[in-house]
Amino acid sequence: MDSKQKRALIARRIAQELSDGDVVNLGIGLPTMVSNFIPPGVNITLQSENGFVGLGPTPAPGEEDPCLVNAGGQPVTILPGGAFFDSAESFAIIRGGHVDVTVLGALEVDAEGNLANWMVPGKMVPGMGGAMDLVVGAKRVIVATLHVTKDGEPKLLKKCRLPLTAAAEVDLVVTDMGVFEIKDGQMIIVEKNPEFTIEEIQVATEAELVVSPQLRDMDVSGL
Amino acid sequence: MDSKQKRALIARRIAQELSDGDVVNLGIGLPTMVSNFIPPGVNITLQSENGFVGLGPTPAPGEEDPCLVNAGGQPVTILPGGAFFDSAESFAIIRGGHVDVTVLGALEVDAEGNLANWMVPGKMVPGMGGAMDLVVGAKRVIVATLHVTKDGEPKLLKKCRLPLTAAAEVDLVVTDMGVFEIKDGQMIIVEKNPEFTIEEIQVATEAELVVSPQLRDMDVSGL
Amino acid sequence: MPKIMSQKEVIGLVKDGSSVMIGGFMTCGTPCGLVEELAGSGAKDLTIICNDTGLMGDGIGMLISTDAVQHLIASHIGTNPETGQKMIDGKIQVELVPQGTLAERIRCAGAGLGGVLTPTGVGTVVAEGKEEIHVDGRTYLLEKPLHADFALIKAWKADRKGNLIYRKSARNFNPLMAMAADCVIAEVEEIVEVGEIGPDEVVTPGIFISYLTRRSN
Amino acid sequence: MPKIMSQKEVIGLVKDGSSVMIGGFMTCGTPCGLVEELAGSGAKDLTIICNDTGLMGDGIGMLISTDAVQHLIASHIGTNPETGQKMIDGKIQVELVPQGTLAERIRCAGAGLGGVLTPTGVGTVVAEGKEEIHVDGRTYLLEKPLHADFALIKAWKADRKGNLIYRKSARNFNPLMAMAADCVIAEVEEIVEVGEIGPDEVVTPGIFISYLTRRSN
Repeated sequence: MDSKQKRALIARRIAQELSDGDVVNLGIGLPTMVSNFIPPGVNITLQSENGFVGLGPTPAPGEEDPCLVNAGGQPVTILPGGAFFDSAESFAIIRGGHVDVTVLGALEVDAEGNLANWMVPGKMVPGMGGAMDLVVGAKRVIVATLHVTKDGEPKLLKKCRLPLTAAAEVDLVVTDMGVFEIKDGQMIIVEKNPEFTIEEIQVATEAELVVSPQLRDMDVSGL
Repeated sequence: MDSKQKRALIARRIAQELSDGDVVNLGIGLPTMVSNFIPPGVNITLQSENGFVGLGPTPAPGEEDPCLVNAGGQPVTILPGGAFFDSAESFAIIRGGHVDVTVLGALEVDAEGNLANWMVPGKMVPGMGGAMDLVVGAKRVIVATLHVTKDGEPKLLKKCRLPLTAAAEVDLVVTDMGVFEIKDGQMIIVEKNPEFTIEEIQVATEAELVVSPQLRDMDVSGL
Repeated sequence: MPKIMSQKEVIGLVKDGSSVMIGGFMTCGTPCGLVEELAGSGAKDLTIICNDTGLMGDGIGMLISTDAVQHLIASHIGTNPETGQKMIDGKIQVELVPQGTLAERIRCAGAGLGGVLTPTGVGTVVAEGKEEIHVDGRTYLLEKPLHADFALIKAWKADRKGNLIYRKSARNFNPLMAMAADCVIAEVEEIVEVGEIGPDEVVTPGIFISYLTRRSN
Repeated sequence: MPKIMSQKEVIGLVKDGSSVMIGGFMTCGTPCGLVEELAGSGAKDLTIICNDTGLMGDGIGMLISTDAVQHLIASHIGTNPETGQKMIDGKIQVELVPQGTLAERIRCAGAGLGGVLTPTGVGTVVAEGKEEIHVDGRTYLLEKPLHADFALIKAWKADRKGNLIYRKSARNFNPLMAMAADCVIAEVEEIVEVGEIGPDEVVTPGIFISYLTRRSN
């Protein structure tokens, strides 16, 4: 699988986690791709933390409105039935549990559900933006990440080493190697990419994996 | 002076305290009468704690709108340039110091600036409504009250005996006998009704009055 | 998308002993159809969170008259002598809350905050039993969130996604309560198609609304 | 009534060392005319409170480029590498605040609250040096108000009383900052007569606004 296929696999699998009527916040990058794979018959509402619900697709060239951007500052559209609000209300929605699912990337995630995705000391300190509120506030937190770093190092750890975004909030991790539930301090593999054995996945994972009795293969067709 | 004249005297005198541009909240009853005496050239904005600024006069009969009432539930109007908001924003305005002056009635007020105007234990417990927030939040708190109770008992006390609305927040008390500044635990009479001597006013007042060196007569003409 | 239901049907969801927020100030902005239906349903042992109990037998006063209320959290009960009487008689347990504090406590629940520090009530009976916290030399009371099982709110118009706009001073507590309950039922005068309320006009986004209902005639 | 002033004149009020809130998210909803004027004025030692520092040399980035900022309170600086570099070089002291916490802290100042309890940041570096308060078994951080000498905000339209409406996602922090500063300067695209913005449409009431200004051409 090339990088593009891996990312599509992750985004498509996460889209299966969404239910009709869900309010969903998708982080920048890979998480945003989830919206391309929403199953037919599932209507979700996308929340954009800079101040609206009803986030729509990228506008056609020339149709951009500088007053309508997503949380990455990129031009977007709003769907009929959407609504604008200020930043306090936007984060009241997020912190108050009115977002059903948030999907975010990770630098590191661990078996306790800790997530680190906002800074690397001495290197990159972009700031947490809305990530800390999203991870604490959303009803369900799904991490979308490639299984290992560019250097081949595990990202699914026993214990995060980087400064945390939030402690013990992650519910599910989806990578190109599998789907991992975080429960009671355990990282449980519930689906695996059929291209790999459990042993191969464990080698690429620092956290000790628990294999679900219901372990299934991920659908990797047609990527 | 009859009761009507006394009330007009108090309301008219308080109106002199208002400056052009002030945002003002007037309590139910006597405080509401202040708006009848605003000096020419002074434009104030009235705030209604149930959710708007730009409170206007009572509508003509037949013009009442059940969706437009004041904090007493009575039909009112809104002036051009007014704005509606929810209760959290209304009290953000009040608590946040965006109301320049609030005028309220009193059961008791004392030399420390304590005010009691919301309940009489074992008797009347209507609730504090917005009064506690108004007294704490407004930049300037003016009490409008007849000098004595129906039974002739003083209302300007050494120390309030009834449950307080707020502690040490009152700036000025205007009664039918005089105008009293509250400062550093003292009740300073700065104007007096010329119909009374200082001695007569002191007899009707439990708090010990300090007479201002700039003591003047209240204007009692044309009531 | 909220379900559109009759008032009778939707009030059937409210079980005895539930906590119920009800919007409005006096009767302005009170969902009087829902309140009437709730009073008529014979509901009992409710915890009601509202600004005031309206007038005797009118607005939220209907629920006082039918003895539906066990516990009342409000800022003002003076306009309904029946509430005061039932409080004195020990039939209703009343917690009086300053109006601005009531608004913030409801907002806290909706916004996922654990509480706010307010200067309101310091040095008064409102402070009794509450934690005092000092910030930069000033004393505040720690006021905790108020959440409910149900919120009954009133709006002017809704679109089919539940986006709401309000009329004039009938807005008051309604937008706050729309965020602070598990099940939010909005009584509206009109239900319009999606797109008829512009996204800049919406006051309460539809994501908060569970049910839409119009007053039965 | 707010005074209507030129951008140059109104920025003249901002003295070196002032604290200044600036609305916007990236450059969307940022009062770029006022920011450009402030950067061009040679202002120094400012404390800037904002969501982010825009792009290099664009939006609030202009103030970073001119070394106007001594202290920065923001949620995100990653889109402007110059901010990160000046932070590493010790030229700017940066306090990073979660975006929702930033919004609430500004709101607290505007609403006269002494702080809020938020679950955001518990167990992270954001919790360092902050009081932890437990409410009903959950841990919260006490986050304190953020007030400023000035707020520079951007709206779409104002009427002559200063009532404001915003366009789309350009609303963001602007209505919050309008309540949290001693002097509030609103850059607007259009100033209309009183009555042209209906009282139900107003997002920010004019009572908060000190000055109205349009972007100089």
